[in-house]
Amino acid sequence: MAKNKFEFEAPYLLLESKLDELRKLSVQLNTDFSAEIANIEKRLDQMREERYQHLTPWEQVLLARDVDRPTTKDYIKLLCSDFIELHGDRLYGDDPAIIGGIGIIDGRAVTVVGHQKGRDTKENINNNFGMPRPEGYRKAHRLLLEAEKFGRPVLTFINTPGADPGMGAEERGQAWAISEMLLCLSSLRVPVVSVVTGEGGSGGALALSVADRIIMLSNTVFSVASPETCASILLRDSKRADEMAASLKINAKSLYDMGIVDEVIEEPPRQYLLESTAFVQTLENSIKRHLDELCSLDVSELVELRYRRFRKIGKFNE
Amino acid sequence: MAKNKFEFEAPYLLLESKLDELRKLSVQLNTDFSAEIANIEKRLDQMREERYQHLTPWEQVLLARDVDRPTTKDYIKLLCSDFIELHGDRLYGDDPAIIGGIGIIDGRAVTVVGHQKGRDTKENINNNFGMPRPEGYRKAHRLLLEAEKFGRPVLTFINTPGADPGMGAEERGQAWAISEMLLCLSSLRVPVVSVVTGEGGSGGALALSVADRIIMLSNTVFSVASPETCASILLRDSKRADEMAASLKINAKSLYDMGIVDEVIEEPPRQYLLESTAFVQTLENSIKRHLDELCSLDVSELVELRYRRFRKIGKFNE
Amino acid sequence: MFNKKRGYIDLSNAKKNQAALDSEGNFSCPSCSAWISEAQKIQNNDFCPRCSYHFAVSAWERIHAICDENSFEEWDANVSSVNPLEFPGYEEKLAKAQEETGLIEGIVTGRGSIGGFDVVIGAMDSRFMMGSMGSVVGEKICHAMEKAIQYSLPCIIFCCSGGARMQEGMFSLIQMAKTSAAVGRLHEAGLLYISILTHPTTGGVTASFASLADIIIAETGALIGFTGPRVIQQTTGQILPPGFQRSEYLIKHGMVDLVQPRVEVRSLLIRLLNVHQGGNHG
Amino acid sequence: MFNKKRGYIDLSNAKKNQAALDSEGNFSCPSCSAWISEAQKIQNNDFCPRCSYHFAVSAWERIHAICDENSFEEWDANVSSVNPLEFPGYEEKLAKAQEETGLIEGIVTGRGSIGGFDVVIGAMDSRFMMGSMGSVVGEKICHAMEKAIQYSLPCIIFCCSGGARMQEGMFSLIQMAKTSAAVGRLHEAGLLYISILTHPTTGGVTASFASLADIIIAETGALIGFTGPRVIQQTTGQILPPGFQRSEYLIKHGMVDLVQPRVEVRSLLIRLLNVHQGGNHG
Ligand SMILES: [Zn+2]
Ligand SMILES: [Zn+2]
Repeated sequence: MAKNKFEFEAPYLLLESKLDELRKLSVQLNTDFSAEIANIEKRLDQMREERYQHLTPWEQVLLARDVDRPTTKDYIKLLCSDFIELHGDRLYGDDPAIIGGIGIIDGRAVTVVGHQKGRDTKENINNNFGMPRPEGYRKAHRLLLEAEKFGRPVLTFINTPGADPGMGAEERGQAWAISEMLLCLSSLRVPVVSVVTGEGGSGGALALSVADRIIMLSNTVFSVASPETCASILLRDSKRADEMAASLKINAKSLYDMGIVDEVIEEPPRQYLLESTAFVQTLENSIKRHLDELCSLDVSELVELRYRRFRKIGKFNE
Repeated sequence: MAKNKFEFEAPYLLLESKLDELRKLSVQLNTDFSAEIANIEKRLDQMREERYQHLTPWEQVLLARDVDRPTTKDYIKLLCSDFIELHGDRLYGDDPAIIGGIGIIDGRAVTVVGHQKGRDTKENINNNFGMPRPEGYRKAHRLLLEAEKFGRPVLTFINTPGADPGMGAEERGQAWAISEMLLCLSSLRVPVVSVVTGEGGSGGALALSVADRIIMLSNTVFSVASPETCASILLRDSKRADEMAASLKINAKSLYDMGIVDEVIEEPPRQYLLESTAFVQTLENSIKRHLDELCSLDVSELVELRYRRFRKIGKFNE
Repeated sequence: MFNKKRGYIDLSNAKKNQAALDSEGNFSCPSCSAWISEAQKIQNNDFCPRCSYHFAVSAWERIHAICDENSFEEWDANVSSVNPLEFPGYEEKLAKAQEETGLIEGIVTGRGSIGGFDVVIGAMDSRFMMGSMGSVVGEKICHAMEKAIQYSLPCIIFCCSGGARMQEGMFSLIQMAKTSAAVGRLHEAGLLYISILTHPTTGGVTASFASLADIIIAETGALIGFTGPRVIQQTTGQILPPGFQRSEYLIKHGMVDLVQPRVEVRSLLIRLLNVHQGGNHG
Repeated sequence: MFNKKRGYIDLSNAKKNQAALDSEGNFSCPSCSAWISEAQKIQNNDFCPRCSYHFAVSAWERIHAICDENSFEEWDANVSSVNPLEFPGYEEKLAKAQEETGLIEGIVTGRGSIGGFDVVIGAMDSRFMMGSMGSVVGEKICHAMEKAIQYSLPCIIFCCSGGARMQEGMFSLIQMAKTSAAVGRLHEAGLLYISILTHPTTGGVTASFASLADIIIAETGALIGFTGPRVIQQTTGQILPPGFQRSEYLIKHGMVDLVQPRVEVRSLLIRLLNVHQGGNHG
C-alpha cells in the first residue's frame, strides 16, 4: 500500500533521471540524442497522463492529502481581488485551522471560510494539521451570520483530515460546535458554494459543506471517516485502508455519480495546480457561474432548494 | 461607618434582651410586669419601624447585601408552581452564579433567570458570591433565546455585587458576554420583568435588567459601581463609602424618582421577607400585573416601548 | 412480538412489578459476567451492581417505558436499508442485526403520549449495528420531525449511537446535515424539541440532531462525545481522567441542561411538557 | 480652533509632513519624562520610544486623521452634561475637562467620508474625564447610530474609555443598555458597524457598544477589558502576565477581528468599506 504520491510516481521519476543522464552523456560523447530524448519524454508524458486518468481510489487519497496542494489561503489569493482575514469566535479563541474573512470576487463581496493546513511542519503544528477545534467552527459560525446580515454569498474551502481528536476539543463541545454549523448553514439566507480542495474528512469537513453547490477537484476525496479508521474498525487492520478507499467510494467521480457533489473539476496531472491556467480558469468560471445562478434566486427559494438538496440524499427501501 | 445591619439594630436588640431579663426577674419575684413589658415592646416596634422608614442610604446598602435576604431560588420556590432548572451555556461551562430555567407562574410558562448568591460561606464560594462569569451570561443568553422561540415571558432576579473581577472572566470575554446580553434583551420579542432583590451591582446586574419593567424592593440598591469603589476612585478613600452611597442615589426610592425603576415594593422591617404574607402577596400581584399588561401588547409595540424606555434615560442640555 | 417483554421494562412501575420479575430468571452481565436478576438490574437503574456496566435498553423497551400505555403508533416501520455502495459484507451484517434485535433498523419512530401529552417520539437502539446512523435512521428522524411540524407536536428523541454507519459512506455522513436541517425546521415552527442522550451517544449523532435540542437531558453515567475515548487515547497518547465524557462531566462543561437517572426521565419529560404549556394540560 | 493642530495629526500623511513637524518643538513623555519630538512620536506609532507609553490621540486629531479632508460635519456639538444627581464636585470637574480639552464632552460625532466612502463616525476622547461615558456620550452615540439608519450609512466608532461616568450614577450605567439597544437597531437595518478599540478601552464601554460591532479592530498595544488590571490584581491578588488585556492577547482569545497599528487604521477602514460594497465604490 503506497504511502505517498511518490511511490506511484517512482517509475516516471526514474525514467526522467535516466533521460537526464543520457543528456549529459550525449554532451560528453559529443553526439546528439535530442530527437530520441524528446520522443521518449513525449511518451513519458502520455503514459503519466494515462496513469493519472486511472488512479486507484487509494492513490487519489494520497494525492488529496499531498502537502504540495494549494491551501485555502492560496485559493483566496487567486480568486479575491482584495481579502481581509477576520479572527476569533468572540467566545474563547482564534483557531488557525479554520480561516475566514471577507473579499471581493468578480466585483461581488463574498465571505470566505475554509480549513487551513500548513505548508510545512512548523505551520502544520501551528494549524493543528487543519483539524479544527470548537473555536474554529464558532468563528466560522459568527462569520456566516455576518454574511447573512449583509446578504453576502459564502464560499467555503474544504481540506481537513477531520475534527480534532483531542481532549480539549471534547471539553469545549466539539460536537455542539459542529452541529450548530450544520444547522446554521442549512438555513442560511445567502448562497453557499463549497469547493473540496483536498481531504474532506468526516464531520470536520461536513461542517463547512452544507452548501447549495459542492464542487470537488478531481483528485480530492470526501469520506465519512478516513479509510484507515474504517479499515481499523471494520477489518480490524488499518493497513487495509486502500481496500476501504475503494469500498467507501470517496473519490470525486463516485460522489458525483451518487449525486452528492454537483461538479468535478479536472486537475492537470502532476502540475502545481495554480500554475495551470486552464485549471485556474475553469475553477474561477465555475465559482462565478454558481454564484451568479444562486444570487439570482429568491432567498426563500434558495433556502428551500438547499433543504431539499440534502433532504433527498440517502438510499433505502420503503 | 456601619459594617452590617446589626450595628444599627444594636440598640433595639439590647432593649429586647433587657426586656427578656425583666421577664425572668418578674417570674423570680413572683410579680407581673406583663402589661408594662407589652407596652414597651409595642413602642420598640414603632421606634424600629420608624427607624426603618428613615434608613440612611448606606444602611440600605447594608440591608441590600444582608446574607439573610432570600435568594433567587427562594423567590422561584415562592412564585412558581413548578420549576425546572436548566444548565450550561453549551460553549464552556455552567456558572452557578446565574441560575435559570422554566417554570409556571399563575398558569403561565415563564423563563426565569437570576443571580444566585449563597446562603453560607461554602455556598458562596461555590457560587462566586453571586458574581457571574462569562458562562453565566451566556447561559442566560441561551435561555432568553429559547424564551423568545416559545413566546415565553422572562422574569429576572437581580442580586449581585457585580461581574467577576478575575483573570479568567477577562480571558473569556466578560465584556463581550455582558454586551451580548444587553443587546439580546433590548430587542427580545417577549415581555421581560426584572426584580431587584438585593444588590444591583454594575454591569453584572445591568446584564439581566434590560426589562420592560424594573421592580425594586425598598431596601435594595442599584449602582453604577459599589460605593466603596466610587469612594476609592473619586475620594481616594474607600472608607467614605457611606458618603458615596448618599451621593450616588442608589436606593430604590431615589431610582424610582429618577424614572429608572417602575415600582418599589415596601419591605417589612426586620422580618424575614418571605414570612410576611403582605409582602409576598404584593410581590406576587405586582409580577402578575406587569406580566398581564405586557403580554397583552403586540410584540412589535412591546419591543418599541422597551427601546424607548431606555432610550430616554439620561440628562443633558442641548 | 413486543408484548411479552412489556411486563418488566415498564420502569416507572418497576417496584410494584418486582415480585413478578424475579420469577423471570437471571442473566449474566456482558461486562463482568456477574449473574443478576432483572429486578436487581432495574433497582440499580440499569447499571450492573458489580461493575457498573450500563445495560442497553432496546428501542421498544424505551418507548414502552416512556409512553402512556397503548398510546404509541409506529411510523415508517418498514423503511429498510439497502447497500448503496455495494459495501462488502453489509447485507450480512444488516440481516444479523435484524435477526438479533427483531428490528428492521436502528430507530423506532412514531407518535404517542407521555403523561397525556401528545408527542412525536423516536428511540434509537444501540444493539442494531451499534446504533449507527445510516440513510434509514436519518430518513426516519427527518420524517418524524416533519410530521411533528405537520401535527404541531413536541418532538422527543432518545439517542444512542456509536456514530455514522460506515458501510453507507457519504450517504451516512450526509444524514448529519439532513437531520440538522430538519431540526432547523422544527425551530422555525416554534416546536419544542427534547433530546435524551443515553449511553453511549458519540460521533455523528452527537454532532447533529442530538445536540441541537431546546432541552438536552443526559442519562446518568452515559458516555457522550464526538470522538470516542479509545480514539482520543490512541491519537493523543493522553490518559483520560475518570468521568471524562460522562454525563456529569458534560453538565459541568455546560453542554447539557439536565442529568437524570433513567427511571426518572419519564416524570421529568411530563414536567417539562407541562411547564412548556404553562400547566395548561392538553 | 482645531485647524491649527490639523497639520501634524494627519497621520496618514505623517512622512511627508515630517520636516514641518520637527520645527514644532519637543515635549515630555507623561510616563517616563523623556523628551521626544512629534516626529519621533508619529514614527513610533504614538508609543514613547523609551517606555512604550501609548500617547492619547484627541477626538479631533482622530477624526482629522481618519476622515477625508474637510469632509467631516459635526453633529450634536452643543449637547452638554448637567449634574443630574447634584454630585459634589462634578460641575467643577466638567469645567476643568472642558477647559483642558477644548471639548464640550468626551465624544465627537458626525458624518464624514473615508477614502470617498460616506460614513457616520464617532471618536471618544480619553482626556475628557478619562473618556468616561455619561448621559451625553450615550446620547450622542445613540443619536449618531439612529442617523446612520436614517441615511443608510456605515457607522464607525473609535472607543477609548475608563468606564462609566460615576458622577452620573445609574444614568451613566443605563447608557450601556441604551447604546447596546441602538446597536441592535443598526444590526436590524443591516448596516455595517465597525468599532476601533484604542488605548485604553475598559469598563462599561467595552461591555456595551464597543464589543458589539460587526468588525472589531484593536489598535496595537491597546489595553482592552472590562475590569481594569489594577482592580483585578487588588481583588484577586494574582500577578497579571505580561501582555494581559492587550490587543495581541485579545485577538489570541478570539475577541477582536484585527489588530492594527494606529497609522494603518485609515487604510484598513477604506479596504473594509470597499470590500463591504463589493468593490463597487460609492
Ligand atoms: Zn457487570
Ligand atoms: Zn515614555
